[in-house]
This record gives sequence, structure tokens and C-alpha cells, in this order.
Amino acid sequence: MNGNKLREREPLIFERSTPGAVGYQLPALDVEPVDPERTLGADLVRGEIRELPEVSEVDVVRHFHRLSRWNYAVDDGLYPLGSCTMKYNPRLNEELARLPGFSQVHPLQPAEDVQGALRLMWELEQALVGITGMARVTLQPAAGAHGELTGMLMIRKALKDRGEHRSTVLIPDSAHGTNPASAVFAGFKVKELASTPAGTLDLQALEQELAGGDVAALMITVPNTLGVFEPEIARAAAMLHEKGAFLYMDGANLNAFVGVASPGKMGADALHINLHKTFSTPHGGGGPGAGPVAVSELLEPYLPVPVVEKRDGRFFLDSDRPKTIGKVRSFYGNFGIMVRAMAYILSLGRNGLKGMAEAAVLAANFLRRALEEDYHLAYESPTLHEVVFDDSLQKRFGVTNMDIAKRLLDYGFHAPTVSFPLIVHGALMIEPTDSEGLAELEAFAAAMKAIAREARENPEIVKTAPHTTPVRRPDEVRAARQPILRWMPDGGQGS
Amino acid sequence: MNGNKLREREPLIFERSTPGAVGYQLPALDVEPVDPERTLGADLVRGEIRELPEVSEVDVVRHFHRLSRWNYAVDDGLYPLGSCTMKYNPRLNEELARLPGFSQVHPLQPAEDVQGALRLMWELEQALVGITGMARVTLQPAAGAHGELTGMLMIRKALKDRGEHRSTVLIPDSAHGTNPASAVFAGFKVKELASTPAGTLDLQALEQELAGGDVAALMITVPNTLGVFEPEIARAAAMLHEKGAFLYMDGANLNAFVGVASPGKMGADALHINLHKTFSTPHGGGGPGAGPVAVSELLEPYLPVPVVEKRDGRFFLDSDRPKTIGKVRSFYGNFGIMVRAMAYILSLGRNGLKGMAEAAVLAANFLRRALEEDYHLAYESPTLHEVVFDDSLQKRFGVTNMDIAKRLLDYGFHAPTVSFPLIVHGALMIEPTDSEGLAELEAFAAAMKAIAREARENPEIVKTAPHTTPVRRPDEVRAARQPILRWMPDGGQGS
Amino acid sequence: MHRYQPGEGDRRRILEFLGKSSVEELLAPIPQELRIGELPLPLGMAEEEVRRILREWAASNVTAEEKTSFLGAGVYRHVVPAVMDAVLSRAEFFTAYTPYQPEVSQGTLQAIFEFQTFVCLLTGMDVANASLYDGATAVVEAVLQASRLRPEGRKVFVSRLLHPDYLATLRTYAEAAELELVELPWDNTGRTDLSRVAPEGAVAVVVQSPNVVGVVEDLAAVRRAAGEALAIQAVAEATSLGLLAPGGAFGFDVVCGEMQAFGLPPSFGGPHVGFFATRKEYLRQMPGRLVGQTIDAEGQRAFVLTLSTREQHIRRAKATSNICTNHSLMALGVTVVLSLLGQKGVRELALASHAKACYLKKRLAELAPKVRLAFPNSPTYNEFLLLREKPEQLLARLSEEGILGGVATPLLAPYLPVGILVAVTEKNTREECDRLVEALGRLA
Amino acid sequence: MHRYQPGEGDRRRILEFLGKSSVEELLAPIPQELRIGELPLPLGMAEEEVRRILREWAASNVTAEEKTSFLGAGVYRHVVPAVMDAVLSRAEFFTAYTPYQPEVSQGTLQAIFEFQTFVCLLTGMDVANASLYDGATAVVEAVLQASRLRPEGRKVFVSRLLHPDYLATLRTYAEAAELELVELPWDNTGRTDLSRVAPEGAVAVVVQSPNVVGVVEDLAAVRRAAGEALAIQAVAEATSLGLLAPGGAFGFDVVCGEMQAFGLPPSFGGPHVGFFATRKEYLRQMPGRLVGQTIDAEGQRAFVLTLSTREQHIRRAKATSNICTNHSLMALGVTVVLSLLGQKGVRELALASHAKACYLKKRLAELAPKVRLAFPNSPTYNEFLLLREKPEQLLARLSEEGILGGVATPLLAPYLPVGILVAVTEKNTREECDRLVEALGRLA
Ligand SMILES: Cc1ncc(COP(=O)(O)O)c(C=O)c1O
Ligand SMILES: Cc1ncc(COP(=O)(O)O)c(C=O)c1O
Repeated sequence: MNGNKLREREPLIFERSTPGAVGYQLPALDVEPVDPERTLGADLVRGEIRELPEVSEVDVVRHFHRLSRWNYAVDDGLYPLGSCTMKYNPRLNEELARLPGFSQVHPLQPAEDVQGALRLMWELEQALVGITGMARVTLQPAAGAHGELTGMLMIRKALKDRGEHRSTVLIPDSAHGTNPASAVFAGFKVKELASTPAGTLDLQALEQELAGGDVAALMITVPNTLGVFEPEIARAAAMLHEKGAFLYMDGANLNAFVGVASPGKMGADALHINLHKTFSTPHGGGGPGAGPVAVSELLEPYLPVPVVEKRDGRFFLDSDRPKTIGKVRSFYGNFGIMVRAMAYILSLGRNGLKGMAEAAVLAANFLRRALEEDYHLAYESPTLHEVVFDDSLQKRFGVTNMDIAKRLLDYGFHAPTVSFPLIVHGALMIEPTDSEGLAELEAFAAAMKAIAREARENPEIVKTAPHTTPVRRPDEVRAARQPILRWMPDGGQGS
Repeated sequence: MNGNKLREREPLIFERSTPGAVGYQLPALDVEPVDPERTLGADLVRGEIRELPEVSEVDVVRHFHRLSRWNYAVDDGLYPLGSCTMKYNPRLNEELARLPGFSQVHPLQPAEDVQGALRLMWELEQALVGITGMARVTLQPAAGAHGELTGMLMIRKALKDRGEHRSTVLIPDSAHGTNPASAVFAGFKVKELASTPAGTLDLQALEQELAGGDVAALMITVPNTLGVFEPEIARAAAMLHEKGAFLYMDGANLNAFVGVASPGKMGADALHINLHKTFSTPHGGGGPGAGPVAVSELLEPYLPVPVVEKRDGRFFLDSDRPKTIGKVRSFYGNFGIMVRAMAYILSLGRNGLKGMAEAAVLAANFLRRALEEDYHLAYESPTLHEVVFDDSLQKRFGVTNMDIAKRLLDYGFHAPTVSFPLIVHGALMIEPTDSEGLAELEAFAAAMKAIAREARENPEIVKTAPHTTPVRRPDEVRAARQPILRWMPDGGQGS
Repeated sequence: MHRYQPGEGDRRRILEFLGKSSVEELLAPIPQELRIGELPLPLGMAEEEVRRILREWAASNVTAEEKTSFLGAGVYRHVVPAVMDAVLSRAEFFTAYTPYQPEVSQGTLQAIFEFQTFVCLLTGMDVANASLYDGATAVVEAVLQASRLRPEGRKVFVSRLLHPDYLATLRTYAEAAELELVELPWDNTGRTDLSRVAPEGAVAVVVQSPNVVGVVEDLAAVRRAAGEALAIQAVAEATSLGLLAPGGAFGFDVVCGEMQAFGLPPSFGGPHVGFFATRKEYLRQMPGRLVGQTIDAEGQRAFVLTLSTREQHIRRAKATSNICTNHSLMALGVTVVLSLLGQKGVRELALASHAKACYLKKRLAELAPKVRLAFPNSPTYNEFLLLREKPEQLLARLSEEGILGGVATPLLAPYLPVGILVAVTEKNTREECDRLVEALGRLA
Repeated sequence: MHRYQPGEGDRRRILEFLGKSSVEELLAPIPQELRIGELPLPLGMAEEEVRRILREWAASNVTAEEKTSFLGAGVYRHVVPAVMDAVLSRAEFFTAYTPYQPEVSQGTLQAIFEFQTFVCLLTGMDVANASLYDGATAVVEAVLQASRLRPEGRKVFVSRLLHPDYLATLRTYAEAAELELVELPWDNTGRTDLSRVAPEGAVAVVVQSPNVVGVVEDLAAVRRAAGEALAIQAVAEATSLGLLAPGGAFGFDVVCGEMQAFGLPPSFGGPHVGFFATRKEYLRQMPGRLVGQTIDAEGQRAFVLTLSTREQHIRRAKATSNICTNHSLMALGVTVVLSLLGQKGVRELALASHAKACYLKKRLAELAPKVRLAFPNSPTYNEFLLLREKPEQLLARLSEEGILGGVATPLLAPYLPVGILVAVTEKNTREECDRLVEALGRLA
């Protein structure tokens, strides 16, 4: 029955090499060929890199086609990775980002050649200002974590300008790992705040910490990573501000309340927005995304340069901003991602954006209710856009959240997030997003329920899952202990 | 273990309908709405078609994504359908056919707006003239069969102009089914010619038939559908011409000798070329293709109108051709397919085109040699671009060509052509094409050999194949006896 | 070696395996006297060079999108959802062959089954096939099917208000089929004059609705006039089926035509896609491929090509059509667009096109006598005819101002009333309409 | 309802299932005082309307393809095989997340493993990561890795001939990391002046080669000068690695930078893709994701994300970098292009770019004194600097003639020699070079 095993493996592109095959042809060389040993000197040049593959275009197309078919993707179905907001990526946006007028523009062309590109950035900034209720937005950061760092660097600079040397950043224990890492790379020390039994910010703990005077900022996710709204967020902001500290908001979960409430009203000083989450730009198997940072007026002078300005109907890049933190990357940001987000915002409009939040909240609440008899709810607090269960009901049968995740793959779904948030042991963090209709939600719930049943009645099938995927439970320990991180020509093992 | 069965079915798009879902938004209506019952009259209008689906864009994307994944395609691997020439479809050609300057041109724009389009047609005609050695080419026919009909209509008209009323068309028994069908729709009677034991044209039989005086033409495929070159083709042409009859050549197998020999030298009066075979335009799951017809000077006056002409560096459409057979379809042909073929011809050039024929012949001969011990060769004659085995060695174990075909699917390959040519009982007609490198050829040969072994040792597994596909041996008899040809809203059975 | 072909190493190893010293040995069966020298073509080009050349040619076309366009006459500019091309770009669809092996072709098969269903729903007919080449050949196939069903008849009454290419194509085929085409003129309302139809012993009556001058035919009258002969409706502007009662509602025998209007790019005239729908009684006389639903070895729903005993690869000289490769991928494109539009959109799109055409028609009527509506009181969907001598000159002046004001009827056929055929879709804005009115008022 | 969201029917049924009468009940946890009114945005638009607006914006850019371009300075115009975008358009790739579940992500994982291999082969290093955001952040990560490996050191010697954006970004990060950047000037050959490097106790020496003025640095000298400090090579023009001996050949500790040159579209500056390669001894201090090979439960080869104890989601505040989402899809694009180019193409492309640049450089040298080569006798790959006062004005005049003659260095950084940075690739024809020479001769 294993006939197709013959074809299930696709070799590495290097292993497909056959002598003399080529996958390209360059335009004919219309100038005199040069001898690089003469033009450059022998010690500066290298020869052909023999280990590179020799393959035809057909080989390359087949190779990547076959590889692609081993991926699960949003187009395959519900992709419930909590916190990741795996929603539909509109095809229109892909079409528009590929317009030569966007994709073929060099960042250093004269301003009069790139008015459309600058306008797009300007309009996107305006839209994000409108959505967040903040003063300004930088589009430069390449991803959420990069946005966090940028925001925290601005806070650092603002404190410095005030002559203050605060070094502590408070971060709830439910936070995403990038929060503490970014704080550290921005030059701060991190102090973790334990969450309340409701899973939310502990105001008392906050008060205590603030008393010390060393607190630069609180970094907090709203709604938090349990999908629970922080009811005291405005209070917290006030307390922070009173003590001269800042509120940094992780906007990864902005999709829960777009058009309903705003970070501006909550008192945020800075927040990053993942265009690749809330605003539907594709995740690409791990990026590129974009992590614009919206700031309050207080932080506006510190924005990275350049910013886009408009004067007399013309757009231009302005780097003449004395208080800027400088640059956080090359050029102006992931422009191709901005195009997609802009198209999305125009497509949804004010009605569709609010509808997005509503649909996300409806879907998460449906799954919560549909599954709460079969899976233990980590926190009882009301759910917004995502819901976190744990595996405590299944553990009795020796079945862990990881087993459940793997078994879902057999049912034709991607798995939820399983190792996060850290405050939930055995977490199953489920975010269905606004893209999912009831039929898909029901199918997912049915699969989850079937697995709960299997866990009771036939736990072995869950513990040894998946059974239907091209590979099964790769040995991760071995991967880390004897790292092979590249192909080696002699069939040897690249470290 | 059947976990993923839950998701293996994708409902019909109609079955995905949920009330109120929409997959579109039209531009806002900026004129007064009208009441069609008033503007058109109540008996001319209809209401909403209730059975049409209500689905979101997400639903539609997922639906077709999932459907696509049940197809085998050239990008998956070798696709050995004999006679169909399933070769690589270059991505460059797809890119170029989608240039707005080609795809967004209306066929009735003024000539000065469409010089580029006309030029492309003109250049493609020149290229095909050069490749075939014929006098002119019409690009109008939409496919091979359509080209056959067009060619035969020209022959009919030419005979009529000569005042002759010949009604018989001779066609070897190895011919493709479209040949006799096209001859009949062109108003002829078909007389089948039995092939020689070598599988080729029987010159004596031809002579006999020609003696009768009613023969209008011979329709013949070169190389024939066994992949065997017709050694006496030039003789046959001379005999036909001598008797005032025409030689129609089915050019579906042109890929075997492009750049090596030419239909013009063989004496063809008309031949169609499948751009979707020899010239790599994609088959699209059954079209669109294009079937240009190349003709000798004798038939040139009869070409369908319009033809593209060039005068003083400008291109124009000419319909003023008194002897034309008229039109065989709307407008000028499948222009989008012509763009792809033109790009292919430029990419290959004279060297690559000849290389294509050589690679096709090499690949077919490799498979012939690799498999001739395991499968019975239908004809011993030398192989050009395809090779036909039969199942006589496997029949002993109760295994038919259809079983072998199905079993190949388990091995991750498409099946060869199995019900054609009719002169080979239990045919396995294999055409690897010029796209396939040795590794893929060897993998296919290994699969075929493994099946031959299974047929001997474990025939049941072959006879009940496939075992790994989303559906298995659909009941074709039932489909024909109780035809269900459409979805019905009540879950009923559309006939 | 060429980038589309295997490498020199493979070639050498195959030759070794075969014990040959050169490919020429394998080509030996091709007699020397049939051989040619080098092809009269340039050497193979780099991708970048091919791109440069074809881009240059493409750039020397002015697209209908770069101007304000009111061109129709068989090819219409409706909205094209981005999803459509994304689906057609799936290699699984566009690089597959005709679905001969159902086990590895369920994707194509199910999509075509859906296409067939959409066609049935739009036309009000029982059964539809998997596609034909285009509208013109669809009409031909309808007439040929009719002649199989009325084998004694030879006469086919055909409206002269068919799209001229459809009529021309029908003439070409009819001659070979030895059918007598009786071409019906039009009356002063722009509808086909049915008074000459003599249905006894006739094969069929063929009209197009909306017809080539944009007028919606009285299908009930056509059906009555056809009597025992088959009644055939051709449709060139398929979105009209979202608003107009189709032949199926009037007891027609065939509704067929062109589906391009549902989102396929104009592509200088092709590839588009023909559709063909008829009554289930005629199933075994239908042309073209059919996909049917059945069950597989495990009892699951599955789709297959069916009733192929009608087709050339089985029936050969006796097939109901010679068609083999059809226009499957374009049918898929239309299926995607129809799925997106769905219940509400199919009607909304038709209504919007109609409303905009009504607006423009009314405003242009006010320009009389500079231009005049040919059939001012007749029902039209989204296309109508303006009478005007020497329309080419006027259109040329409009074109200089960036307006493709319509199609000059002399370009279509010499027998049509001389004037300009104006098509309007939901993509034309009111402002575009106003610009045309203003320019015509000035230039006409 | 919106086309990207489920229908009203689903919404109603979910509310019923939940026993709620409105979504507002579910939103109740959000305090009223945080609520907002309607967003200050228009209503959702039709696809066609969005397309019209964004096309209009796109059309108001002049693309580098519409002019003759010699722009480089960090973003290069090389050939882009059509296959690349076809692969990136596969939904299986672009709509997938980071490959957390290896069983359903082998496609992405294997492709990244191949990317890592390509980077190692090009740089001559042992290990490479799965990508970083861009060249600038790659340099930052290299310096931060170095500072983890030299925890006592604070001094980083960095060439002022780094791409100015790389240097600016490094300054931003270095301040927070409390590293002291010692910026190295250049000598009269356009190479970094290494005389001030005092390696004892230093963290690293960072140079870019080819550097921002196009000169190939003497990496052997840099390695020597660095002593105990880490030697870091930044690369902004990755195709140069097809011709120039990389840092790996000289014992460098890190080779990192930007891979855009291998076929990624300029996209007004991003997304592109950073790469990072280092020695295997430093593996556990590396930033970013790594894909490793292992075996699965059945002993088959499989790929997984590995060594993630270095990363933020495990190590949090102690992670080697804060990066999470990286630039995977762009890394895939580069992997496709490198696969197509392969052994011969990687070198041929570099050689062609170099040969054309040599041609142009030589011809421009003849224009002296109108313009002068800044470093006439220094080795350059495909970019070089012309000295010229007020380069913006001259470039503006060239631009009017359809030539993007290069990048004015004042646009890049105030401290660079004033002039024009000219980049040439295999896409520039001889004729384009001649046009630039002619125009400069006339206008300069
Ligand atoms: C809550 C939260 N914060 C921050 C991030 C980091 O965003 P990115 O991956 O774009 O760097 C993520 C994404 O994984 C997240 O879920
Ligand atoms: C030998 C031969 N002749 C004619 C045809 C008909 O061509 P088409 O399918 O393009 O109509 C085919 C294709 O199947 C063929 O193989």
C-alpha cells in the first residue's frame, strides 16, 4: 500500500544536481569580457563554487512545487495558532503589491519619481493614526519585535532627554517572549509581573513596583495573550504617567477591538501593530511582516528617520528631526507589506474593520462554548478574539497538549499554539480569526471533540499522532544535540 | 488512522452556501437605479437565481485551493500521456501573456492601438512558416481538432473550386479520433486504412484507394501515434498529388522532428500544430490550446479570414480574400496562447527547438530500452518521441493496462495513455517529452518495473489500485447509466 | 544545454545506456531527403531578452484600460476579481491535462461539474457541457445538434442579428454540413423579423438575445415561431443572464454562447469560453465533454468524464462533435467569478450594467439629430446602437481624446445598420458616460 | 457583510448558540470609556475601487524600469526569473506561518535549510541562519553576537564605508547596548583605514566589502588588524560573492548582509532579506532561527526549527536576539534564484556585472575632468564613485532624459565624498552605458 512512498521524499536541490544542466540564460555579454584576476587581483577573486547545484528550470519548478505541497497554509483551512492571527490574505493585495509602479521602484529615486510611493506611506500612516487614536506612526520596523524595540528605544531616548535614568521595564508573565527580549536590547532590565488569578494585570503589584522610581515603562498586551481584555488598562496608564513612566502596548491583538476602542483612549504611549496579523498581510512561512509603531505626542519627536511629510500637495522624506532615535533598518520599511495593508484597510473601510473585530470575537466565543465541556478552560474571564484551554482533562489519560496538537494534523487542521502563554501549563491557545465561517468552526470543533474522545477511549492513537503526515514527530532533541544545519557535498553532516 | 478523512471531501461550492455571505463588492452605483420591470418589461426579466451560492471570498479561495490539490499536474512530475506532450510550461510565458498590453486589449480596437498584438501574430506566423517549411499559417483555430476541420474545409473548398466532388478521406487506423470526426464535419466520408505490420502507412492500400478517384485527401500523423516515423511519407504525398488528392498532416507529433525535418519537405498540403503540445502552452486541465494550420501555396487562398498582413512597417487585418473559407470562430484565435508560444519559440531559438526534438527522442528511447524486458513492445519499429507497450505480458496474471495505469498513480506518477492507439490492444502509450531529466525517467522506469513485478507476484494489489488517491475507481458505468451532470438544490439528482 | 531541457550529462548517460554515439543515430528513421538545415530563427534567448521584446510589443498596444472604453460587440469589460487569476495560476490547474484519470483529477472534474451547474442555473436548462471553444462554435454545435435531432430537415432559420462572427462561422460549417441557412432580417424595433420562419421540416430557429444591436429578443415569440423546429438562443453577453429571462424559461431547446463577460480578460479576442446547455432528452446528441457524478469503490462521491461514447475518441467518424481539447481553464475562471458573485452579485452586476447603460442611452438620445438611437423604444440590456454615417471617423476622433466610444458596425459586418455600437458595464462610471456625451456632442 | 468575513447567517447562528442577542454583549469587557465612535475612514470599497486608487498611486511613480537605471547603493537591479514569483505565489508558501509544526511544514523547512546552505557556500562560513530583516539589522546582530562573545569589550571598530543605513542602524542599537563605536575613515584608495584599529579588548572590526563607494576591501588585512576581536564582513551586493573571495576565505568570524541582489524586487526598499553566517563555534550565540536536519519517528530525514533555546520565545530576556518573524518568504525567493543560477550562473552573473561595470568605468574615466573617478586604481566589482560637486543637479538633468545616472552621495550620508555612485549589472546594456557616457559628457 506504500506505493507512493517512492515519491514522498523530495531531495535537496543540491542532491538534484546533474552535470551540465542549467536553469538560466543571461543576456548576451555585449562588452569585452574581462579577466577578473587582472581587474581585481588574484587574491580578491574566487572560482566557481563547485557545490552549487546544476539543475534545469524544470527541476527547480518541480522541486519547489513538491516542497510547497508539504505545507499547511491558511488556504487549506482554519489555522488556529493563537496570537498569530492567521487570517485570509486577500489576493487583491498580492496583485497590487506586484504592480511595477510599486515593486519596481528604487528607494533612492528622486522624490518626484516616487510621489505615489510616498503618498501610500503617508495615507497608511493617517489610517493607522485614525485606527489607533495616536499622534503619529513610524512604518519603518520590519516586524512586531522590531516595533517593540523601536518603541522602547524611543522611550529610552525620551527619558534620557528628561535626564532620567530609569532602567526597569515591567512585563506581565503572560507576555510574548519578544517583549522582554526587546526591552533588554533597548537597554533595560526586565521585571516580570505575576498575573492575577483572572489572568490580568495585577494593579497592586504595579503600584508597588512604581513606588521604586526606577520603572521606565510597562509593556503590556491588550487584550492579553489569554484573549482577555485588561479591564484596568486606563488606570494602569494613569498610574504610570503619574510616576513619569510610559505605557508600551503590544498591539499584536489589536484585531480584537479595531473600530471598537482605541489604544489612544487607553493611554498608550507607544504600540506596535503587526500588519501581518491585524491587517492581513501574509505571513510567508515566517515573514516578511511589518511592525509600525504608533506613538503619543510625547514620543513623536523620537520617531526614526525619515518620516514622510506632505507640503503643498507634495510628499517628501524628512530626516531633519534632531531628537530622532536614528534609523532601525535600511530605507523606509517593508514597503511591499505596506501596500497590502493599505489595500486591506481601503477594502474593509470603517464598517469592515469593526466587522473584523466582531467576527473575530464571535468565532473565538463560539469555539470556547463548543469546546468547554471537552477541554479545561485555563481562565474563566470573558474571551475576546482568542481562547486558551489546557490539557488538564486529557493529562489523566497521559495525553498532552502537544499530542492533541499533533493529532489535529491528522484531522486536516493546523495545531493551536501550544507552548504559550507560559502562565498556562499545557496550553492550547486558539485564535480562529475573522475569516472563519461557521462551517469551518464547526469542523474544527468536531475534530477537537473527536480527539477528546480518543484521549479517553484510545489515548495511544493521540499519543503517537500524527499518522498521516509526510513526516512524523521529527526528533528535535537529536536536531539540537547533533546540529546539521546545512547540506554538505560529501554527504557529510554540516554542523 | 483515518483521521484526515474528516477533511478529504470538499463540498460543492453550492453546498458551501450560507445565508448572507458575499464574495464580492461592486463599485458604488453612481447613476439612478432602474426598475428593470419598467425598463425592460416584466416578461423579459427574471428574479435572483436562488440556487446560486452565497459564499465569502475566503470560502471561494479555500474551495478552489482544496480542489486544486486533488489534481496531478506537470509540476508534480513526469506526465507520460502519450500523444498529449505534457511538457514543462515556462513561467515566463505565463508572466508575459498576462501583461496588460496583451491581456487587456479588445479585439475591436482601432488598428493603430493594436500594432503590438498584430505584430506578435505576424511574427508567430513567420516562425511557424520557418519551422514547417509551408507557405502560410492561420492562427485562428482554437485547438488541434479545430485545426483539422479548418484544414479539411480548405481542401474541400479547393476541390470545389476545381469543380471536383471528391468525398472520401483516407485515414490510417492508428489515427487520433479527431481525424475522422473532423473529416466528417468537413463534409467528407471516412475510409479507414489498415496499418502495415510495422505500424505504418500501407502504400499499397493507398494506391488502391487512390485508383477510385474519389479520394480527396489522406489524413496522417507524422510520426504516427506509435511514435514511428512514416518512412514513405514523401512517396505517399507524391502519389496523392499525382491523383489530385491532398495530404493533410496531423502535426500533434511535430515535437519529434522540429529543426530536423519539415512537413513542407514531406509534401504536406496542410497541417495543424498544437501550440499546447509542441510549443509548451499549458493544457489547463483540458484547454484552451491553439491549433494553427500551416498550408502550402495551393491552399493559401482558402485561409480563414482575417489574416495579418504587413505593409510599410504597419500591420493590419485583411479580410478581403475572395476564396477564403470564411471564419471558423470569433475574432482571430486564442491570442493569449499565441503569446505563450511566441515566447517559447524565442526562448528556445533554432538551437533549443532542435534540442527539444532530440531530448524528446532520447527520453522515449531511454524508456523503451529500460522497460522492454518488463513490458511487451507493441511494434518493434524504431521509436522517436513516444513508445507504445501493451499489457500482454501482464494479462497472464489478470492485470490489464488500466490496472497498471491506476497503480502508477500510487507510485506518484500520472498514467500513460491507455485507450489509444486503437490498433494496439491493451496499449500503454508513453511520451516522456523533452522536459524530463534522467532522474525522473529512472524513477518512472523503476515504478513501472515495480508494477511489473507486482503483477507477477501480487497481482491483486495492482488490480485493486489505486490505494492512495482521494477517490478510487469511480464507477463509470453508473455515471453513464444514471447521469448526474449538475448539482440540484434539493439534494436531488440533476440529470 | 537549454534551461528548459535536461543537461548534457543526462544526454551522455542516456546515449551510453542505449549504446549509441549520437542522437543522430536515433533520428535515423527520418530520411535524409526530408531533413532541413538550420531553422530560420535566431538563437535561443535569455529570459530577460524575451521579456524585453514581448514587453515592447505589449507596450505598443494601447489597452482598453488606458482609455475610457465602451467597446463590446462580443467582448465585455466587467470586473475581474483578483481571486480568479490566483486560482488559474495554480499549477495544479493550469499544468494538468484533460482529466482522463479521475483519481488524480478530482479538482478539475469537480470544478467543471460546478461550471455545468452554473450554466444550467443561468440558462434555465437541464444539462450543460464542460465548455466549447467560444460563442461562435457553440452556436455551430447547437445547429449541428439540432440537425442530428431533425435529420430530415436542412433548413436553419438564423437571425441576421447574431454576432457577425457567430453567423460567419455558422455559414462556414453549414456549407460543409449541407445545411441551408435562411437568414432572417430585422424589423423596425431591432428584433429579428420572424415572419419568414416556416418551421415545418426545418431544423432550427436561431436568435441571439440580446442581439448584436443590443435589443432583447422576444423569446416567447421565437419559441412559438419555431414550432417543431428547435429553438436556439445564442448569448454573447453572458452577464445579461443575471437579469433577463433565459431561453430555458421559454421552452428553448438550446441556450448557448460565450461566457467571457464573466470576468475573462479580452486578450485580443481569445481564449474565451463557449457554453452549451440543452434539454436532458437531447443528452446523447450533445457535443463536447460532460462531467458526471458517481461513487467510487468506497461509495464516496466522485466525478468522472462521462457519456464519452458521444465523443470522437470513442465514436470517431460518428461522434457528435470533433472537439477534443476544449476551454477548461477559462470555464474554471468563470466558475470562480460566478462563485464570488453568487446569488446577489450575479443580479447586482447585471442590474448595475443595465442601469448605467440606461443612463448613457438616455443622455445620448438627447444629442439627436447628431447621433440617433437606432431603436429608441426597444428593450436593451447594456448595449445599444447609435445611427451615424462614417462612424469610423468619429470614433477615430474620440479615440484621440482617449475614448473608445464603441464599435463601428461596418467593422463587424457590411449588412448592419451603419453606426456605433455602445456597450456599458458596471465598470463605466457616470463621469465616463458624461465624458462620452460631451465629446460626442462636440465632435458629432 | 464584507467579502472577507462570514455572512450574516453565520453571525446570527453563533449568537443563538451563545444565547446572546448581539455582539455588543461579547464586547462588554471593553469599558465604555475606552470606546470610540466611527473610525475616521471611508466605507469599505469594492475591489475595483481599491484597484483604481492603488493603480493611480502606482502610476504616479516612475519605475526604475521605465528609465535607464544605474542606481545601486544597497538595492540592485539584477535579472528576476519568472519562476521566482511563481514559487512565492504558491499559497502553501505565502499563506503559511513560521514552521512550528514540522509535520505540516516540511516545505518551508527544507527550503530554509537550502537557503542556509546557499548562504554558507557563498560566504565560505560554517553555519547560517534562516534570515534576518535586512542588511542593516544583520550587521547589528553580528556586532551584538560579537559583544556576547567578547563580553568584556565595549569597543567596536566600524568602517565608515558601511552602507550609511547600516551604520546609522548600528549606531541606534549600539547606544542602547552601550557599545562604543569607533568609526574608521578611509584612505586614498577608498579602502577603510585600518591604522587606528586597536584590537586588544575590542569586540569587533566591521567592514563592508565591496564597500559603499564600491571598492573591494583587503579582507586579509582586516582579519590581521582585528587580532583577537571578531572580524565581521558586511555585504550589500550579494552577487559579488559569485566572484569575490568572501570573508570565510580569510578567517572572518561573521559574514552577513543583504541578499536582495539575488533577484528580489526593489520595492522602494523592502521587504528584502538579511543573511547571517558565522563559525560553528559560535552557534549557541547566533541570532535568529535555525533549521536543522534530523530523523522522524520512522527514521526518515526531516527538518525542524532547532536550537531555539537561544530564542526569545524560550529564553525571553536572555535571548540572543529579539527577532521572531523574520524574512522567510524573501529567503525562499533568493533560494529559488540561486537554484536557477546554480554553479555556472552565480559566477557568470557576477562576471557579467563586473565586465559591464569595467566597461562603463573606463569610458567614464575618459570624461575627466568633467567627472572624475574617486578611486581610479582601486578594485571595484560593479559599483564605483564619480566625484562631482552638486551631483543632485546633474542627476536631475539626466533624469529628465530618462537616465537614473546613479545615487548622489549627499543623499546617503553627509560624510561621504560628494559625487555620484554608479552601479552596473548584467541588465545594463552596452548601449545604456554609452548613453550615460554621452549624456554626462554633454551635461557635466
Ligand atoms: C503577542 C505578540 N507580541 C509580539 C509578537 C512579535 O511579532 P513579530 O513576530 O512580528 O516580531 C507576536 C508574534 O508572534 C505576538 O503574538
Ligand atoms: C494525434 C492527435 N491528433 C489530434 C489531437 C487533437 O488535438 P486537440 O485536443 O488540440 O483538439 C490530439 C490531441 O489529443 C492528438 O494527440
